[in-house]
Amino acid sequence: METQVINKRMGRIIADGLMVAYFLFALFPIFWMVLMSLKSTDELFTTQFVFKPTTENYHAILFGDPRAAAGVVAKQEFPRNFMNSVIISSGSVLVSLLVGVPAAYALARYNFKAKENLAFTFLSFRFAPELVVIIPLSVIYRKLGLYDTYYGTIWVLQLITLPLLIWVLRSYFEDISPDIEQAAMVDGYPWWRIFWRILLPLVRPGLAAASLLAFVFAWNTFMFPLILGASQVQTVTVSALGYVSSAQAFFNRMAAASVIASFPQMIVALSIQRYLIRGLSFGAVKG
Amino acid sequence: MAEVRLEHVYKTYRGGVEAVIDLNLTINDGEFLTLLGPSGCGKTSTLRMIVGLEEITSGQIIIGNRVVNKLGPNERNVALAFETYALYPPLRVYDNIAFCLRARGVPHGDIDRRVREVATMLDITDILDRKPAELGGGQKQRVSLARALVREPDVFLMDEPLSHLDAAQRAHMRSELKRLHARTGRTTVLVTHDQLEAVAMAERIAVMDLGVLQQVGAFNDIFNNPVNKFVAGFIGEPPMNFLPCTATSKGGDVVLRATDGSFSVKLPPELAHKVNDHSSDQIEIGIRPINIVAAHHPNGNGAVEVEARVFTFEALGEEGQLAATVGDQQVLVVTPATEHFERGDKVWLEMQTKRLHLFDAKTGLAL
Amino acid sequence: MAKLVLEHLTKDFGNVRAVNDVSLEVEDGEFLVILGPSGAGKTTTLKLIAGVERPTSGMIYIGGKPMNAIEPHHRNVAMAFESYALYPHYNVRDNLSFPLKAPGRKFAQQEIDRRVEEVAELLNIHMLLDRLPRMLSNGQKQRVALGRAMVREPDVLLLDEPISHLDAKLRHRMRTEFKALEAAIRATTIYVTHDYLEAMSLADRLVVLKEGSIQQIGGPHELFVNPANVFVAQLLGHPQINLVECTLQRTNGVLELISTDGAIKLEVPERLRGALADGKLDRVLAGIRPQHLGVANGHHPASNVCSGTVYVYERLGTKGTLTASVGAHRLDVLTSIEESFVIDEPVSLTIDHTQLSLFDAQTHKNILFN
Amino acid sequence: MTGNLASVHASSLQKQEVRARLPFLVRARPYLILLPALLILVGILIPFGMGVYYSLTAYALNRPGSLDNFVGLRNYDRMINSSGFMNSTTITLKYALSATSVELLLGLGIAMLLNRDTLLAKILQTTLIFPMMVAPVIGTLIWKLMMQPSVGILNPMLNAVGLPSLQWASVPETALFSVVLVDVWMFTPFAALILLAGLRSFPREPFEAARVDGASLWFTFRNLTLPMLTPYIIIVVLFRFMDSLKQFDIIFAMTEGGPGNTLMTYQLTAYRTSIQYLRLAQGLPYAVTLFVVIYITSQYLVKFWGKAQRRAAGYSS
Repeated sequence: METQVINKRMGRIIADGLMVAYFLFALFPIFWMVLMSLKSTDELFTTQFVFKPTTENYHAILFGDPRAAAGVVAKQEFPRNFMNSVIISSGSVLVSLLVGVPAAYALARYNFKAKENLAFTFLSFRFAPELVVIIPLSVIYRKLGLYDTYYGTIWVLQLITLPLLIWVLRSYFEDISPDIEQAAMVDGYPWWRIFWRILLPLVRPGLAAASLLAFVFAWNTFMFPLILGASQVQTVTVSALGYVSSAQAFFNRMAAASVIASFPQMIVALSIQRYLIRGLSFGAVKG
Repeated sequence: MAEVRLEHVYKTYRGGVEAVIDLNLTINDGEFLTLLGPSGCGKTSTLRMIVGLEEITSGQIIIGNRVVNKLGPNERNVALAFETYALYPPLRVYDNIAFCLRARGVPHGDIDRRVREVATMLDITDILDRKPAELGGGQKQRVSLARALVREPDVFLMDEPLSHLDAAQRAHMRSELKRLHARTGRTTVLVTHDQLEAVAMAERIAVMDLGVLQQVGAFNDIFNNPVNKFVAGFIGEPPMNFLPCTATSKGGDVVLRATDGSFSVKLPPELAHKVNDHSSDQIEIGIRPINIVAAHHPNGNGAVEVEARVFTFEALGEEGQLAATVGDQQVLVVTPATEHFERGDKVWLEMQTKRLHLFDAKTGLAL
Repeated sequence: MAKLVLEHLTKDFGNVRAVNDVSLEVEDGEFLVILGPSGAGKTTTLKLIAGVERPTSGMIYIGGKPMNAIEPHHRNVAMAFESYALYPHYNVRDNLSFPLKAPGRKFAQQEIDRRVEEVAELLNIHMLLDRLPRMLSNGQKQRVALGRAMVREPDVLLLDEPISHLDAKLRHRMRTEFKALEAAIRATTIYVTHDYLEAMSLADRLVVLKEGSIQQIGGPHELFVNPANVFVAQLLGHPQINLVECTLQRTNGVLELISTDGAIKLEVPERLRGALADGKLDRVLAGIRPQHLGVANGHHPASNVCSGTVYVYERLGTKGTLTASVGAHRLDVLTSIEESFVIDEPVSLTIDHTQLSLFDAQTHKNILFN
Repeated sequence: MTGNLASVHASSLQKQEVRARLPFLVRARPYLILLPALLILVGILIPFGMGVYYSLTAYALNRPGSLDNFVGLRNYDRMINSSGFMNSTTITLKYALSATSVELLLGLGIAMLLNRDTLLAKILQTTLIFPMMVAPVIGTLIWKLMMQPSVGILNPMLNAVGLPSLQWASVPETALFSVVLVDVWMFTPFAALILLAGLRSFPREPFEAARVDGASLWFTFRNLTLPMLTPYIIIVVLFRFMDSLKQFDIIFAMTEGGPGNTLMTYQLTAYRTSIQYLRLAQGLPYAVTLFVVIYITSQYLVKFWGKAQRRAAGYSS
C-alpha cells in the first residue's frame, strides 16, 4: 500500500513541475517586455537583470522625446495611435452589436429554410483569408474616399467582430427557454418589449464578454489598418512596427509601446475569465 | 456471496459535515436490504464507502471475512449500478459489459461467454451492438445491471436504480430486480429515497436520517411499530397524521386532550398503561390515514373518535381522500371508493386503536 | 370571465399532427381537466388557446370573439407553464407584478401591490417575495408560476401540469391544496395533466386526449365507471383495469362470458344485456377493475369465482397489489396493505360482475357507446 | 363522440380564414430583424466577388486599362507554374501542420495538468490566456527582440545551459522554427482552454465506474477520455489549422516573408504581389486558392465535428 502512496506523491511533484515549466515559457516574454520598457538606453545592451529602472521610455513615447535629435522620427504620435485603436475597436464592436444582437436572436429562435447556411456564411468570414476582400477594398476605398478613414476601417473590421458576436450571442439566446418568452407574451407584452426587458438582461453577461473579446480581436488586428489605413488611422499595432525599422533601434521604447498596447487586453482577459471559453469557441464550448 | 458488516462507521467530509455517524449494520449473506432515507441522510455516502469510492473516516467495513478499509474499489469484488447508469458513452453495449473483464485481462473466449450469458439473463442480447445514447431508460438500466453482474461480485449494490424511469418501466423493473435476486441469491443493497420502492422490494429496510441509522427491520416491524416519529412519518403514503396532546389521568382512566383543545379522547387500557409509565405528559398521537374510519355521525360506544369538519374531499376512483380540520390541525383520511363527503360537512373520525401510535412530543420516541 | 369555444382545432408540426380536430366548449368559470399521456397534444392545445402557437386550421373563440388573428398579448389569457418559466433576473414580487405592468393595462401601483400581496397570501409565498427564482424549491417555483397566472384575474386560465415535477410526497400534498384552491379560482380554467389522480380529484369535467384526438368528455366518476374505450379505461385507475378476452355463451337462459382459455366464467350484468341482444358481437374484452376483485376465503357463491396462483405481491401506498396468474391471464387484485402472500401458492378470487365493462374486441369501443 | 356542439358560430370556415391570419409585420418579423446583418453580408460579398473577378483579369494598378483585359484562368495557370508556387505551398502547409499539431499535444498536456484542480493549477489558470491576448504583431516583436543577437535574452540563456547561439529567423534553416515557436507560444492557451473545458464537461460517474472496474489509467484514457474528447479536439483543429493556414501577422512582423523567400506563404505572396508590387491579378489567385482550400476544409471539419459530438455522446451517428 505504501508504494502506491509514494508514487502518487511523486506523480504530483512531476506534474506540478511540468506545469510551472510551461507557465514560465508562457509568461516570461511578457515579463521581459515590461523589464525592457524600464531600461534606459545606455543600459540597453547589458543583459543582466539588475539595473536602475527608469520611466524615460514611457515619457518619451507619451510626451515626446526631450533629447530627440532632428533626424529621429519623433514618436509622440503614440497617444494618437492609441486613440485611433480605441475609436476603431469600440466603433466596430458597437456596429456589430447593433447589427449582430438582433441577428443572433433571429438565428437562435426562428427556424426558416436558409438559417443554417446563413449562420455558416458568417462563420466562414471568420475563417476566410481576409486578403480576398481587403485587396479589392484597397482599390474601392480609394475611389469612395474611404481609404485611411475611421468609417472604412470600422466597416471592414465587421469581418472580425460581427461573426464572433453573432455566434456567441446565438448560443446565449439558445440557452433561454422559449417558454420564458412565451410566458411574457401571454403576460401581455409585445415582442420588442420582451426583447428589451427579458431577453437582453438575461444575455447581458454573455453580451458584455463577447463585446470585450471582439474589442480585443479588433484591437489586435494588423493587416486591415496596414493595408486600408495610413497616417490618419494608424493603430498601435501598425505603429509598433515603426520602432524596429527606424534608423535608431529604440528597442526599449518599442517595449514601452508594446506594454501600453497590451494593457487593455490583460484587463479584459482577467475580467471575463468565466466567459472566455464560450467566446473563443464561438459558442461551441460552454465553459 | 458474502456478508457485509459495518462497525462504528463514521464519514466526515472536509469542512466538518458529518454524513454518517456511528453506523452499525450487518447485511446478511444473500439478503436483499434497502437503505432508505431522505436526500442527504448519508445513505449514498455509506454505499460509496462500501464500494470504496469514498474514504472511511473511522470504523470498519468487513466484506466476507476481509477488512476492506484500505482496499481500492476494484479489489473488493463488489459491483455498483449507478443512479445515472454511468455507461461508457463511446463504447457499444457489448464493450460496456466487457470493459471490466478486459481491464482484468480475462481471456477473450471467457469474456464473450460471460457477456452473452449475463445479456441473456437480463434479456438485452438484441442491443449488444447499439450505443448507450440510443437506448431507452429501461434498456440503459439493464445494461448498467449487466455490467455490474458480469464480474459475479460478492456484493451487488444499486444507487437509486429506478429514479429515472417512467412509471410503467419502474413497475416492470421492480419485479425484475426481485426475480433477479431470487434467482442469483446474491447479497444485494439498494439505496433509495422513495419509500414506496423500498417497501415494494426489499426483505429488510434500514431507515437513515441525518447520518444516523433510525431503524432496521422487515416491512411489518417498520410499518406497524416504528421506533420514532421520523420513521412513522417517512414510511407510508399518504403520511401518518400527528396530533399533539396533553395526557391527564383521572382514576385509572387516561385522557388525551389536544393542545389546541379541539378534542379529547379516553385511551383503552392497553394504551393507557403506556402513558402512565411515561415520564412526560406531552404525547403525540400517530394514526395512519388508512387506520381512520370517517363517519357521518358519531359511533359513541367508547370508540376513540374525534369530531371534525370536511376541508376537501377527493374521489380518486379506487379510494377517496378526505382532509378534515380538527381545531387548527388537518387530518388526512382514506375513505372507501363508495363513500362521499361534501365540503363543510361535520364528520366523526374513529381511530382503530390496534393501529394507534403514541410518541413523546419532545424526543419523538415511541412510547 | 368568458366562455371558451374550440371549433375543429388542428395543429401540424411538419408531418406530425399534434392536435387533431378538437372541438370543445368550456363554460364560463368551469374547471375543465385535460388528461392524456405525454405527447397527446395537451400542451399544444393550451399554447394554441394562449396564442403562442398558430393553429393549422379551426377556430378559437373567447367570449364569442374569434382569437385566431389576435396576438397573445392582446388576449386576456393567462398560463402557468409546466417548466414554470419564471423570469430568472426578477425576484418573486417582480415576477408576480410583471403581468399587471403590461402595456395597455392601467393598474395603479398600490392596486398592483394589493393584488400581489393577496395572491402571495393565498398561495402562502408572501415570505418569498424578495427571493430570486433560482433560490426557490420546485414547490415554491410552482406556486409563483401559478400566482403570476392568477394575479391579473384573466378570462381564461391555462395550467400546464403544474404539480407533476414535484416528488411524490409533495405532489400528493399539493393536489389536496389545489382542491382547496379551486374555490378561489373564478376564471374559466383548463388544467392539463398526465396523472389520473389529479384529473379525478380536481375536474368538474374531464377530457381525455390521445394522439391529439378527444377520446371522451364527461364527469370524472362517469369516465371511471363507464369508459368510452379501452384506452380511457386503462388510463384511469392504478393498478390498470384487467382485460380478459371472452366469448359469449347462453347456458340455460343466462348470458355468460367465458374467457378464451375457459379459466374465467362471468355472468353478464343486467345493464349490459340490452347492448348484446342483437348477438352481432361474439368476441368481447371484459374490463374488471382490481378493486372489484377479492381474495375468496371459501364461503363465496359458486359463480364469478376463479382460481389461480400468486405470481407476485407488492405493497404500494395505501393498498397491496396481488398479481394472480389465472389460466393464461394475469389479474391484479387490490388488497389491504396488511395482507401477505407467498409466490406460487394457490389462491381463489371472487369477481363482482355487476361493475363489469365490456369492449368490442376489434374496435376497443365500449359496447354501450354504439 | 364529441357531444353535440351547438355551433353558435355556424358561418363557413373559409370566410373566417381571412380573419385568422396574423398581420404581415408580425409574420415578416424574423426577416426584418435580420435585415441589417444581411446588408453587411452583401457589403462584404461584393468586394469578395470583385476580388475573384480581378483575379480573372490582367489588372495592375500601375497599368491603366489593364482591368478590362479579361484573361480567364491565365493568372492561375501562371501561378501554378511560377517558381515560387511550390515553395509557397510547402511552407504554408508546413507552418499550419506543425503549429496545429504542437499546440494540440501541448494543449492536451496542459489541460490534463490543470484539470487536477490543485490550488497551484487554479492560480496559474487565470494567467493561461495572457499570451493569446497580446496582439500577434506585438507578441512577435517581443520574441524578435528576445532573439536579437545584441540585446536579446534567448542566446545568453542557451549559452548558460551550454547550447550554441542560434540565428533564429535571420537564417533559412531556423526561420520556420522561430515563427512556429511564436505561434505555439501565442495559441497553445486556446487549445489548453478548449480541451480543459472538454475534460471538465465529462460526467463523473463513468470514470468512477472505470475505477470500480479496475481499469488502469492508460486503459481509461485510451477507451474513455480520448473518444469523449474528440469533439473538442476537432474544434481545436478547426480553429488552429484554419488560422495558421492564413497566418500573416507573425510572419510579416518577424521577417516579412524572408530571409529571401523562405517564409513566403500564400498570404505573404498575395500581399507582396498585390499591395507592394501593385500587380493585383498575380497576387489575388494565391488568396482565392487559399480561400477555396479553407472553405472546403472547414465545411468538412464542421460536419465531422457534428458527427464526433454525437459519437462521443454515445450515438453511433
